[in-house]
Amino acid sequence: MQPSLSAAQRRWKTPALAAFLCVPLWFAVLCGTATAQVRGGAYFLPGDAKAGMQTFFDKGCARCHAVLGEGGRTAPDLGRAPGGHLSAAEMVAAMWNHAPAMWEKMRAQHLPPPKFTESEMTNLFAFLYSVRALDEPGDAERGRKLLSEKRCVDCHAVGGQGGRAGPDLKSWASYRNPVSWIQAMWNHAQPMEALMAQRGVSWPQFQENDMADLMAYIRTLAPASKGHVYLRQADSEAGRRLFREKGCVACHGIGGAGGGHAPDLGTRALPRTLGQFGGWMWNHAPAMWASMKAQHVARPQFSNQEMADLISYLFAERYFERTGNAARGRRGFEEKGCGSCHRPGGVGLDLSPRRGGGGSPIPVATALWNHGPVMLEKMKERAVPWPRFATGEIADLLEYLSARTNP
Amino acid sequence: MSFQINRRDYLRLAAGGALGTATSGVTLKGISSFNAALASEEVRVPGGPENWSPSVCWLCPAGCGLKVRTIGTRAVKIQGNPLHPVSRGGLCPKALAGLQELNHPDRLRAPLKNTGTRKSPQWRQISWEEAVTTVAAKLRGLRGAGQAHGVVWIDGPERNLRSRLVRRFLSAYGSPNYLTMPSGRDAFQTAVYLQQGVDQPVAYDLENTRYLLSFGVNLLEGWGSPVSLMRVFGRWRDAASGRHTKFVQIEPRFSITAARADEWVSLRPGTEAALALGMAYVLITEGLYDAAFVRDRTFGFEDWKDAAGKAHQGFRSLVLSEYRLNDVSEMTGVPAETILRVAREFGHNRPALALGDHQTSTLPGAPYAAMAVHSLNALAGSIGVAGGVLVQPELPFHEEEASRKIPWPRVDETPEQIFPGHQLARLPQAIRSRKPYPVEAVLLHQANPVFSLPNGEAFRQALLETPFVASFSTFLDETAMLADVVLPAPTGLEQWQEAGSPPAFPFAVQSISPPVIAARHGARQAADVVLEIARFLGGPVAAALPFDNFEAYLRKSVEELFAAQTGAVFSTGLDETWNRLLERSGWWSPTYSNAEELWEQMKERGGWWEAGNLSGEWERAVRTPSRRFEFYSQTLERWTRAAGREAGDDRRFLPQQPALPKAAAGYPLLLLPMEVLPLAGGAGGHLPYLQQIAGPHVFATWDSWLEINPVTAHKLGIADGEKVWVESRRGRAQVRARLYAGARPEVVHLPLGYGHTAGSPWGCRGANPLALLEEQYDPLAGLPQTTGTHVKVYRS
Amino acid sequence: MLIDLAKCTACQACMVACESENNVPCVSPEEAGRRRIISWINLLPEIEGEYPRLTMRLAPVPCLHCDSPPCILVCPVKATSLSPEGFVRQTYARCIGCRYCTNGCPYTRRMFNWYKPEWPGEFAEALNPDVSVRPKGVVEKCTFCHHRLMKARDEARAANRPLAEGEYTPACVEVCPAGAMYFGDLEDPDSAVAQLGRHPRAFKLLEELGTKPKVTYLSEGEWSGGERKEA
Amino acid sequence: MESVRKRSINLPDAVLLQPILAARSSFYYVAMALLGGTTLGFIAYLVQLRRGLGVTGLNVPLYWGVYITNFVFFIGISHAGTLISAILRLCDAEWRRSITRAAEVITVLVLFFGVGSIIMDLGRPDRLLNVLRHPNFRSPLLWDVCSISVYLTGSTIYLYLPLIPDVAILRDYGKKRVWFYRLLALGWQGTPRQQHVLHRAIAVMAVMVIPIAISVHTVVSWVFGMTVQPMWHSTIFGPYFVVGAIFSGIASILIAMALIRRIYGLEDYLRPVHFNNLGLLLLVMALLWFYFTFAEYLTTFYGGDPAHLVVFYSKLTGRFAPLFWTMVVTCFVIPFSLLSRARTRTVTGTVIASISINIGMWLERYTIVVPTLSRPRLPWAEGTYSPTWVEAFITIGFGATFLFLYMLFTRFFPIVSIWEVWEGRERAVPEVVARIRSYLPEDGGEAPESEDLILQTKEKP
Repeated sequence: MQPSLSAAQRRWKTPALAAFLCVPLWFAVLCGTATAQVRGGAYFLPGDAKAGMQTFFDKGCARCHAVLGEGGRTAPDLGRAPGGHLSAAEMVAAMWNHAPAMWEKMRAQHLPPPKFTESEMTNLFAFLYSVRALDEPGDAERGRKLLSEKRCVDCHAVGGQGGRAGPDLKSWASYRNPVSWIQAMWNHAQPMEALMAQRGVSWPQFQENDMADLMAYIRTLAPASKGHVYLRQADSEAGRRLFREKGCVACHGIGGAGGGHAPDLGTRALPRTLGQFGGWMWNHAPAMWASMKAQHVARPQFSNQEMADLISYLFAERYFERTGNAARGRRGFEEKGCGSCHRPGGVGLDLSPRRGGGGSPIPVATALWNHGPVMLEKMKERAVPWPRFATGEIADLLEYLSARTNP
Repeated sequence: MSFQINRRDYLRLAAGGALGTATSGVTLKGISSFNAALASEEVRVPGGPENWSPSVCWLCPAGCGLKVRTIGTRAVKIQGNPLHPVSRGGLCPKALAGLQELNHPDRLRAPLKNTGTRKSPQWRQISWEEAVTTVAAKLRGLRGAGQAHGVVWIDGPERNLRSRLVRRFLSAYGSPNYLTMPSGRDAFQTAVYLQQGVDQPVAYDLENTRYLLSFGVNLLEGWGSPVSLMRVFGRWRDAASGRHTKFVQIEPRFSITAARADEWVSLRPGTEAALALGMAYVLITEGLYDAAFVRDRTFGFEDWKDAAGKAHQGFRSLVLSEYRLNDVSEMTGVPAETILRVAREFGHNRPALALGDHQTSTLPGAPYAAMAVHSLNALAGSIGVAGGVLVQPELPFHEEEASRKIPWPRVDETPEQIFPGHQLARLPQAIRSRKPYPVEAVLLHQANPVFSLPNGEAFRQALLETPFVASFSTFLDETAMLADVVLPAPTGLEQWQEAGSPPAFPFAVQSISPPVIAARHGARQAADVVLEIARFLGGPVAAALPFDNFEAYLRKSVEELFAAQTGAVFSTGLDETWNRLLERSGWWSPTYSNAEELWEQMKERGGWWEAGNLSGEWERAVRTPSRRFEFYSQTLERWTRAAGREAGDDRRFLPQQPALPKAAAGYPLLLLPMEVLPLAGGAGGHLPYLQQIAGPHVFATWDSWLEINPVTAHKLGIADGEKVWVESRRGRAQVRARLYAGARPEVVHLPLGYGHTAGSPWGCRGANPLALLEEQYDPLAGLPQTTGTHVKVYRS
Repeated sequence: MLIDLAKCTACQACMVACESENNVPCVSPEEAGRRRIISWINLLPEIEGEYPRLTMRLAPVPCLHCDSPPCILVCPVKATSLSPEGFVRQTYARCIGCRYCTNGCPYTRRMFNWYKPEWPGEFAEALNPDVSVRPKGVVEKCTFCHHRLMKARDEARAANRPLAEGEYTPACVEVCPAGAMYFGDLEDPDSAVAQLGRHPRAFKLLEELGTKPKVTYLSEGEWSGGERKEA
Repeated sequence: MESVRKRSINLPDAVLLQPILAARSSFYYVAMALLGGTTLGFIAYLVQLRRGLGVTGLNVPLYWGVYITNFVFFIGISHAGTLISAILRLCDAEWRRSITRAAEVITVLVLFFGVGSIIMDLGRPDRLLNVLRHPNFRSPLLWDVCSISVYLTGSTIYLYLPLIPDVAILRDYGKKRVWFYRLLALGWQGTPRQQHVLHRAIAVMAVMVIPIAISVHTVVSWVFGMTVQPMWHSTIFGPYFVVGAIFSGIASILIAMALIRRIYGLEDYLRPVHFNNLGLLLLVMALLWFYFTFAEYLTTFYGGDPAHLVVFYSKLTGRFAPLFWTMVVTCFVIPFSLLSRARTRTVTGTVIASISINIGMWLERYTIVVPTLSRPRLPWAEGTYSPTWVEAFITIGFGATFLFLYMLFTRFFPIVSIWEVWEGRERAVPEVVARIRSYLPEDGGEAPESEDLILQTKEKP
């Protein structure tokens, strides 16, 4: 067990969650039906995303919220908003900050706020987290423009028209998964880079949904004879193995553990979706290869599925916030006024170590839903404002709480 | 004389009273016991272990998912399989009546051999062994004599894997003649080929369309996949999401579909093409068409010059010059305001869709008319996009190439047509003229062309002349009556069932289900018999079909399905949402890890499908020479030249309103056969459930009816419910007249599916309108036409 | 029950589903010609206007299970009554066949067994053991598939849980391909039937007679001009 | 004829006993013919029992037809007797004396056929007793059961009471079945006390039987009126039916009287004045009937309820128009034209009117029962109904059996009340004179004999 992992696991105090850790689980993005095909070993993203979707629909979240267009339309689409990557802790923060306004709306519509068990909340988080990594079909028209803007067509033909230097992009049209593209680009990037350097073409940069749009356009060119190529649900455990075996770990760290030369792949600054991740990898590729060259590291080759496994591992890792700071958290706890109620003998639930307040995002989210409306009422009575948490603050707070409970 | 009452009197009184009481008691009791004795009361329904098994409906090409309840060995209820993507738990009345077909008293009980003559058959029950040997020996003899190509197989309801199996058998055996019953959709399919270059079945994304113009398509009465259409219809009108799709039905008769549509536009029969072009006129003059699409994706809109520099007329100038609004209004009898309004709505609401593929072809010169309708789709930019015309995705099975190329053409080719094709209706002519080669044997599988084709009588004559005829049939129907050997076929519940993607359904679907109950009366699945015949024939035929039974073949096919690495087993709505979310971003999350698991899950849930979205893939949708949608069909031009004919006027390659048939003197009324849902496809007349509900709008049960406008009827002195004669130049039939305000004054309608002459006596009611129709074929592709026959109607 | 006429396609699957579920006897063509067909749910056509300006409403009409049913009032032997769930039920074993109820029903939704029910050939094989076969000479009618309720309730009881919405639906509702029929507890204000029942398009058949039917219809309505209403 | 004379008894009005003492051979022929009719009906009913009500012409939605029409019709006729005789008795209408018995018998007998019609109509006659085992008192049909049984009891007693002295006569003077008459005579000896009791009893029964009779037909009408079906749901159905019942009842009495008079040669007892008086009564009822019919239809027409109007027009101009207008002609036009003029208010005239009325009243019942059912409120297919041979045979059987039983009654009991005729002769004339005197002013001088008075007033102009 890697140190980073055990650190992560230490945070899971609640027995219910401990039980979850024993349950073999799929990486959220790809967990599918999450039943068969478990190859043992410990997994890190807890919960069953599909069960989480069930919860999402059963508890009525889908009445107002949608995920990637599936569900209601009166509240933000949780698969899309906010735009950036959110870790579990940040999801709690987002929930927390918006909760009073949401409850207000629900009251207006006579919808009672649902209650959740911790396992339901775990699944719900798994669901939301994984869905947020999915790419949506891009804008084909924009993709078509990008192709010429980014000068792809200088070298690549698209459906027979365009440059001849690179392969016809139409041959990728049946690939439906951005990971397939990442893999293809990764494996073929070296000659391409050389050719581009030779032709004096600058390395194109792909922002946000550029990659998805590009794919969407290429997809419209799919030849009639071919079927669609999808990727099978990935295995993040295999991805973790690959991360080590292919030598990624030598340079890249995750959540501050390992690596060092290259960007930390556990950081939240990385893009939200897989397609964006692919674009990000592409953008950084020249720098990376330069660095690899300098360190005489061979460029690893990945199969489609290996790439999927690897990325699934990286996404699973980013579920947790690893930057929490107990000291900052303690400050926040006092400054935000949490401590005024949540203390021994206070009005709120005692969150002191002896009471076992819990330090993981899940119990906090569960408590938020189950007790939040009452708490909001009490706070209104006392004229205490509802605290808001900025990015990272919740992580600090959780770290602080868990540190207290687990010194 | 005593004035006193004496004791004897009292005794008498008492006795009388007692007797009276007793009698009255006895009478009441007596009536009761008498009644009970005369008609026994209780009908005891035996119980047994309850079971629900999935199955596939066999009563129309759609192949909806069934969930069959069995009690012991009895099937007691058919319900919809909620997991099935086509039907989603709903069903149409035909499917539900399947139980009556299963338990039908008139089913064949054993293989039959005709020991009499063809014209007056004498039926003798024979063993299965004898029956199969008879057929197989015949086939072996023919093959040995080099006559293998003279064997014809006519398939009734087309299925996917079973049809593949039969095709495989035929190609190994050496016959190119796998024929299927014609569909009215052929005309539109021809138009799609001419304009889009696609010869695969088209499908429509009706669920996402916002405006639907149906040119006479009986959308809710048995067209395509009825249940999925009804489901889509329900979704269009969901109270919660608002009614966002408008559905306009354009047809002469106020059909149930017209009644349920948002708007009904009545027009002169056969002028659909003119109306479509009139709407095109409005779209073009008002600039309401998708200009970008027309510019980038179509060919022949503007006038153009070919490579040789010759100027050609474009669609725009054709429409602007020949289909002006007022002319069209005149031609069609539709008020100009209506055309204008509907065309504007069509132009403003995207995606908009125009449907022109009648199940029962009712457009004379149909392919040209279908081209006119299809051109509206191009103007709306609705080709290959969500809510538009799509090409039905293919199922990932390998069509195996024939082990040796068969050097013979299909016997039903229509070489004299400009656009050559295959037409089952041609078969009688081919048999009787012995051209292109003599037909030695006809094998029919659940096909009854003698009843259900307009030239049924010709079929009858031709089959009388065919040396050998065998029929796989559940009933001794009109065609089976002409066979030498009849092999009883089981119903869908008694056999391995499978079905491919339903007609017009925009997703690839493969249903598979095991038999629900043991086959009745020893009936045997045709596919199994084919495999047995293959084994009997031995050699390359047996080698091409190395399967013990149909189940083994299905298993092998499922392996191919697994290898495709896409799609999912039928599942619940939640699973599907999940799959959809993943699929959109390119992930495939199967619930199975090998073909065996897939097989088990398909058997349990009913099948496999691929919910992937095909819209936006232009190359799938359009494969013409120009890679564009062709208003001006270059394909047709090419075929015309290939046929050695003068291309002549450009208008021959552009959509047009075909000439209308003229009424003959003395036959003032036009007869339009119509399809009703319970008897859709002309089948179902033998099932009481369906006979009871066939004509709800005129309260017709168990009998065909002539729909006639009350004004016309009044003129002819015909009262509602009166028996009348309908007479065409071909023949006459007696039917009951029903005064129906929805019939056009100059048109009368007869429902299809009535007037059997064999099979079950329940089906032998009413009149078969096809027997009245004059044989007509469209000039382009030789498609049989069922309109254009004029009749007179008089009291009997 | 609630029937959305805007969604109904007049396919009549409900009728066949009902007949097959409830062992409704098969009537011979001759008897059918004499209007002896028994059907618990029927399509009611209402055609108005003249060619080409026509409207046709085709409404499936089961027994409406009125809250104040005229049929119950007139039965001389209490052979028909309101069940605790509010269904109008018929006690076949008590009915004397006077057909007063059939005439009392303004909807003509009660049927009479003119003969001993018969199933030609092997049709009797398909009889449902959950539903009793009616003897001749009694009146029968739609039960809202009461036997299904009993079964669902037994199952729920065995699993020690309350009966959930959607666990029990009559055969007609279950089969409706267009999803035009809804079934649920009218007393639960959150049920789909109750919610849709408050829709402005909601109406009841012959409401003016004061029979208080439990079957609500939503009228056909009109195209909303292409605007999709947000849910 | 000779044998008849031989058996005659030497009593005043002995001719009234003739039918009892000896039967003509024609009696047996007629009886045979009638029993043949009964057999037909019986066979038809057996067929119906065996196969079910499907053998009738009934269908959906025409669940009721000839049987219910017969029921209403028979119950209507039953008002003939008891009600008429009770009213006449209470009014002391002296001319009633020779007709009451004939009327009362009709009532009692015909009631059985009314009830019988209902039984014929039942799908499950074997479960008839459920009416007693599980009565639903909210059902008008159960009210019917109650009121008809009360009426049957009441009218039987009412028939029986005035029969006692006649039975005693038969006991005393007759030769056959003396024991039978002795039993029924209940020891009648004509003592003043017995006479007093009898008169009291008859008077009480007469008073009681009138509301019962009215209730019976009101309740019968309520069977229809209590539903919400178009043109059944009417408030005037009660009186309308009662008027119709009395109307057809009187007509039936007239027919019965004419037959008795003819067959038994009782021209002396059933005189033209009886026919004249009943004819006048019939005329009044015809006008009343017309008034009610008119009111009923006019109200419907003005109400304008589409469901009602559909039925309305189907009767007035539609499929039922022939029946409807025949009914109007036979119930009103013919009787009115015959009865309104003294010249045609003869025996023949009234009998023709009566036959016409009975046909018309049957049609009236039919056009009440069938058109409403054929046009249900919801626009289902228009129902059509034509009775089958079973219904026809059962109806014929009922008619024949009724006539047979009526005939049989005349063979056992005097059809004209002997003692009442005697009483009329002995006591009524002075009583009437006294009564008429009591109407007149006291100081009018010497009053002439009543007959003279009438003659004089008539002759004056």
